[in-house]
Amino acid sequence: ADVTVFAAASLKNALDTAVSAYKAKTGKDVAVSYAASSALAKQIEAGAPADIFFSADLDWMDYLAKKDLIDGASRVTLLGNTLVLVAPKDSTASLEIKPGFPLAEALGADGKLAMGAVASVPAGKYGKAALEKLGVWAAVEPHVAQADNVRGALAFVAKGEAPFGIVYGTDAHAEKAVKIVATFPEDTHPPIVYPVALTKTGTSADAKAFLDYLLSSDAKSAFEVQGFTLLGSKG
Amino acid sequence: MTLDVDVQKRLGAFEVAMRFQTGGGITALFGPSGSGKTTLVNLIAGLLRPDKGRIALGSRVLVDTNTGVFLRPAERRIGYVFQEGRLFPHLSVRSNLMFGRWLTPGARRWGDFDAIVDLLAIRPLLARRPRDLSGGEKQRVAIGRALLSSPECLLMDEPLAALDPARKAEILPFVERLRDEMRLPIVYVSHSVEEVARLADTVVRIEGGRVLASGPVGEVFATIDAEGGFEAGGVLTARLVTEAGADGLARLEHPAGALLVPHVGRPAGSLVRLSIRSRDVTIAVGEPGRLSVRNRLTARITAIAELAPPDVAIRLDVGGEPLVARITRDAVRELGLEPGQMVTALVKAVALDERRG
Amino acid sequence: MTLDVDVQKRLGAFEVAMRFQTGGGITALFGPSGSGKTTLVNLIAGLLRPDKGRIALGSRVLVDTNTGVFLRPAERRIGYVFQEGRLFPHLSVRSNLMFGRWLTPGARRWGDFDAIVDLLAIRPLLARRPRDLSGGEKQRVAIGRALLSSPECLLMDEPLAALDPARKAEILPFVERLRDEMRLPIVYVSHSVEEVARLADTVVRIEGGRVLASGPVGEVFATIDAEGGFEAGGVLTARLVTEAGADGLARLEHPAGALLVPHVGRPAGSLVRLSIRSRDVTIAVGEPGRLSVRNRLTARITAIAELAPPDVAIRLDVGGEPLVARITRDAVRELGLEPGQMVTALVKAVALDERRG
Amino acid sequence: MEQLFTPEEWTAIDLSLKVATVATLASLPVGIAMAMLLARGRFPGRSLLAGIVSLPLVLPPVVTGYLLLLAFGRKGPIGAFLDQTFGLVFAFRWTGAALASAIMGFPLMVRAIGLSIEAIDRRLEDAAATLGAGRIVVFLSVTLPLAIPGILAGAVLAFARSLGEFGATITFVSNIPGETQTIPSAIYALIQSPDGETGALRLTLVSIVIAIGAMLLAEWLAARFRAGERT
Amino acid sequence: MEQLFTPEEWTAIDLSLKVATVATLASLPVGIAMAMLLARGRFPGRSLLAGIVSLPLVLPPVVTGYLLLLAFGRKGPIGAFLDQTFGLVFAFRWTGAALASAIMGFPLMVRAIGLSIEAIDRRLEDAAATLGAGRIVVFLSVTLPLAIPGILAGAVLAFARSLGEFGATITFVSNIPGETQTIPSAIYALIQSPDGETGALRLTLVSIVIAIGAMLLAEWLAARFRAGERT
Ligand SMILES: Nc1ncnc2c1ncn2[C@@H]1O[C@H](COP(=O)(O)OP(=O)(O)OP(=O)(O)O)[C@@H](O)[C@H]1O
Ligand SMILES: Nc1ncnc2c1ncn2[C@@H]1O[C@H](COP(=O)(O)OP(=O)(O)OP(=O)(O)O)[C@@H](O)[C@H]1O
Ligand code: MOO
Ligand SMILES: [Mg+2]
Ligand SMILES: [Mg+2]
Repeated sequence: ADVTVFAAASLKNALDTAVSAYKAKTGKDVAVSYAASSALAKQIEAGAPADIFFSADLDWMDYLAKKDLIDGASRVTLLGNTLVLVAPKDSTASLEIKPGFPLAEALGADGKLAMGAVASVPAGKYGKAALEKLGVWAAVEPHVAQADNVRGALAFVAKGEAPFGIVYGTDAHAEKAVKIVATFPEDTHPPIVYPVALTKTGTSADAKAFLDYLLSSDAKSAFEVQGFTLLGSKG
Repeated sequence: MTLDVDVQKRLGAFEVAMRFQTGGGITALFGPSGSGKTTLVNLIAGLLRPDKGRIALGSRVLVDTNTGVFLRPAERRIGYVFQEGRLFPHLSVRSNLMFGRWLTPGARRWGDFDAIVDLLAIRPLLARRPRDLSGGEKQRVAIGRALLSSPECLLMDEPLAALDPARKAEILPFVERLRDEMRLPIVYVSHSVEEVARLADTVVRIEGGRVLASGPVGEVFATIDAEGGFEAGGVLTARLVTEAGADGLARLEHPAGALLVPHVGRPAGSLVRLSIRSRDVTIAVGEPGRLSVRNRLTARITAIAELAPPDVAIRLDVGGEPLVARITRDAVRELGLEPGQMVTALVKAVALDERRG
Repeated sequence: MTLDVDVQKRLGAFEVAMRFQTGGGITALFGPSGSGKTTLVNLIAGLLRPDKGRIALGSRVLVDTNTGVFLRPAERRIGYVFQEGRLFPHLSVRSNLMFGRWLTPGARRWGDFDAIVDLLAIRPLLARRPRDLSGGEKQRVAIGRALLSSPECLLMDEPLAALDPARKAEILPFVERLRDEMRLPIVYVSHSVEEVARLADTVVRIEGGRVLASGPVGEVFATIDAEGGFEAGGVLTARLVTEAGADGLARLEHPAGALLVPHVGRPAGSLVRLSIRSRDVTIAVGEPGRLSVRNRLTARITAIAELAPPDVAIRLDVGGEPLVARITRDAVRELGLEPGQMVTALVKAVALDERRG
Repeated sequence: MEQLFTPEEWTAIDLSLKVATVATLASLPVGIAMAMLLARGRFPGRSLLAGIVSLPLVLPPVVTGYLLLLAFGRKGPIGAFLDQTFGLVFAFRWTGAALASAIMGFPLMVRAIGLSIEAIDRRLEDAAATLGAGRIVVFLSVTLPLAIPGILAGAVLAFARSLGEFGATITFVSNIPGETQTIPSAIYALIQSPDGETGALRLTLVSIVIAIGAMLLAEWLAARFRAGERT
Repeated sequence: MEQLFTPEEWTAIDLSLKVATVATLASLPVGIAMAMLLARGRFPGRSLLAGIVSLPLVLPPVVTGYLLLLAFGRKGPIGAFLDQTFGLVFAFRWTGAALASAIMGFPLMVRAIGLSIEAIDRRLEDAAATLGAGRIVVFLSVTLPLAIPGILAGAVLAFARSLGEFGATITFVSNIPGETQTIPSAIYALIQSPDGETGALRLTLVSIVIAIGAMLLAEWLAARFRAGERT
């Protein structure tokens, strides 16, 4: 491939669309390796042939930046996402997210709140932060079922195993078996952002060209269709 | 208990088609290596299914392909001493021996553990595993294991082949006692003419998967011998007159003369069967000199058959029973023997194995 | 080639401590079940290591715990016919037979594949797997396999136990030819007195892990018999006068008288050894009369030993060689036999197995 | 020792041991029966069944976990049935972790046991039958003891697999500390955070120690068994 | 057929087959040697070695992958050495995926082969020795053929494991289409995307078909071998 991108798995749909559009336009071949941001970061640290790193959170981008493995000048926080509370499609639950809202009560004695792992998976970390900020974490914590990624959490809700889940807005949009009960206000959690950057080895013109394409308006629709918000600002 | 066999079975290119009937007691299967003896025994045990045919033990039909009856081995209550031991490697000798016993309801058990262990001289081995036994020791344990399962019929495939003469001499009378006291029908495979002549009531001669001859041991052996290669002479039935005294010899009466035999262990008056090997018979014309040979039977020559030189089989009528002597052609010529002639058949006393009738 | 054994070995509670030497030819190991025969053979083959001691075959030291020499089995060039076959289950009979042959450098090979296959009558089995062979067939293949590895010494652990008399009669002369023509030292384990008497040059009597006696077959057997339980009589050495003619009898000359024996197959003038079983010897005092017995030897009674009643062992000096006759005590009394007396020993011609010296 | 691990880690260790042990012991009878069926049975579809048994090995663990969720979840057909009939719930419970572990280790167990069963000399079973042993007795007294090497090996493989199993478990029953967070789940969570490596390393060592302990136990049992065969 | 899968999926299928085949075949000799060593060797540290061989089973695959990355990565000590000495690179190549697969399947392979080796009647090896076979010939002509059931079972287990292996592979060599994206990695990526389920299902079925094919092949070989033993 002309360009190799290491991208967080949650970006797959959007990025695949962008890549095929790019390929159609330029004839260049872009290979994307989708995995957990953590795994990708460590691989880049170990010398992976990645030209571009597209992370699902700031932590892992910072991790590489600290090790001087990315080209800081090229770093862009490209996408934003929302955090939502979802329920199975046939659920009649309605909750309004506000400080002290009765999530634990809504879960009942036996119901689980499906989330990404709160210590490691970005969506889990954001969710935990939000619930803490809203003052319900302590009550909810015993009910939390942590999945190893957002898709796992979504599946628990989609299959009706868990009455509620916290996932990204993009995931909730695409999954027809769940409905969004409410969206977490942006100020309840750190910004959900997807930074992208060239790696220190990604110095080819092709890599730069593809990154530029991602930042261009041509790529915009591919991301927006999936429910991402385009931030596009450097930093 | 009669054993009724009429079976067909194909194993690879080898075809078995055997039919015979025995009247209980000990049936010897006798035939060259690869003739189908083990195959037949496996059919009786139920380890092989006949392609066609029927096997019945007394009134119990073990298998009948016509009616679809097939008793599984475990249901047949037939003890089997395998040609190759087949001891359970994970069990001690004691557990091997007790295996069948544990599975036998108390009411059907017979035989005494200690007596059998001592007879087979395997007491020192009880705590061992089969792996640490010698060839003969394994075979003895296998015999014990089959006996202690209290079978109603016993199949023994060359059970004594790996044993020394002294041990054989101890076990053979025990096998006879099983037949006589337990009335246990026994199918006995052996290559030893002596064993067969001594033990068998019925002999089934097998070759190439077929039955060449079957019938009482005397008859079958007399024919075998005439054909050469074997050494069976015949079986005589005599009446016990006095049991062995200090000299160790029992006196018997036979139409053709008196006979001396080692201890018989039966009441006076009993009919006793004696097997005689053809090469142990010497023929005398006229009065023999002073010989150490004890038994002198009046005999008439019924036929003279040439065997491979230098041997000749002299068929004799000994008080109405057939007996074969195997001597050299040279002797026939020198003594001028011919059919119809009256002679004396000399049989060394010690060459007589006593058999119970 | 001499075999020199002086070993100690402990197996569980069983202790072997054996020491003997043989002068080549066929050495028979003879002893009851569990006496240590197989253990000894395994020590010679190198499958067991002695705890202490030395084994040498001619000038080759196979193992010596003092000097730390231990030839691995593959280096010993010793063929082993196991008591339990041990055929390779994954190979055809043909490949089993060829296994050792493939591994033998061309220059060291002897024996003809086809000849051995025919002798053992296993040609129809060549394409089969061991699993589909009968007990005797397996044993024959095992014999062939060991022979075809062109060994310089042969260990045979009860090789013929599973075979019928006719087959045995074919294989025994072949074993003799191996000794005579190939000059192959052979260690032969057998429970059959007849086999041992016929084959052995040296007999090693083993019991409880020790050597009770070892030496030439005549000497050892004469002792054994005096103790009872066995039937070996003795071994006589005679000179061949004329080979067998149409009557199938060869004439031999022995200091104690003329002897008639079936075909010998050796040039006139050769010395021939004949083994005689004690129960085949009849004793006559004075003129024996007109008997079918061919061989009459002048003998002097050297001793009379009581065996278990009714038997008595009469030790004879036959032209300077020992021979034992087994007769009844009754006969001793009636004939008035006593040491020093001159008698005639009658031996049926057909009872003589010819042995090469 | 107490200070070596956080309480949460202790809980994970404890739970992993429980899950692995229960998964192994509970699947053993089924594994033996299945190995017997596959090694001895001659029925149409035998190869298919063998294939199905091996599926958890072939599928990515996450897929297996997802299928388990579909089938054994509270709303899944089997899960709902078991819940209503026996009150047996797997979803989000340690029992679900054990089920996932058992299923992931099952193909390993069945293969190992099957190998041992196929190596048994069936003439010994015939011999037992002539001694009056019916099929069940033959199985219990001859086949089973002679298959012990395979049974032990199968149990060790399943136990070890269970200690390392992660994808199917977390997908099926998620990662609830104290309920379904086994050692691998804990390790995974640690690995995903930039500074979790030392914690992951400590827990990894615990896994190794437990697994080696289990292996030594199995070897000791096998040696005892072999010694039994010999002396 | 062509339309059944996207070109990327075809690549993944192709790669998975290559990776599983190479991993299985390349690790077979090592697996046999290791099984022989563990089954027959009597040396101090034997149990420890057995434990180490089993590690990939015990550790969460992600950990194994991570350790591989540390050791065999371009900057890892072994990786750097192999690269400089033999020009052999595992990192982020399909060879790395094969290495990860081989390592994950290794404990399964070794156990299965070991079981078969332990079941061999050593008296047959003795018999071969008396026929003049030295140790190597005994091994090649007796031990190895008699261990065939275990070798086949071990190969099938390793092959199947390779088809399902995901955690170690994706962690070690990432998920690069055409180079390191095997079927399970592709399935993982598909599962991550909202409408990837049907794609995942299709690939899952491919895995199953390949695995069942491999199993049938192994059974056919085993049957041929057994038939050989019989006729
Ligand atoms: N590993 C062992 N542990 C304990 N005892 C053993 C072991 N191996 C053999 N023995 C014992 O050593 C003795 C000699 O065995 P060996 O096999 O040499 O006898 P053998 O003379 O060949 O007998 P047979 O004629 O019955 O084959 C036997 O009593 C046997 O039980
Ligand atoms: N599965 C089989 N396939 C082909 N041939 C077989 C099979 N099993 C046995 N045979 C053949 O059938 C014949 C009879 O075998 P069987 O074991 O009954 O002989 P046997 O009379 O017991 O011989 P032995 O005295 O040597 O034990 C033999 O020639 C043997 O090779
Ligand atoms: O694969 Mo991620 O890092 O949970 O979006
Ligand atoms: Mg047989
Ligand atoms: Mg022996």
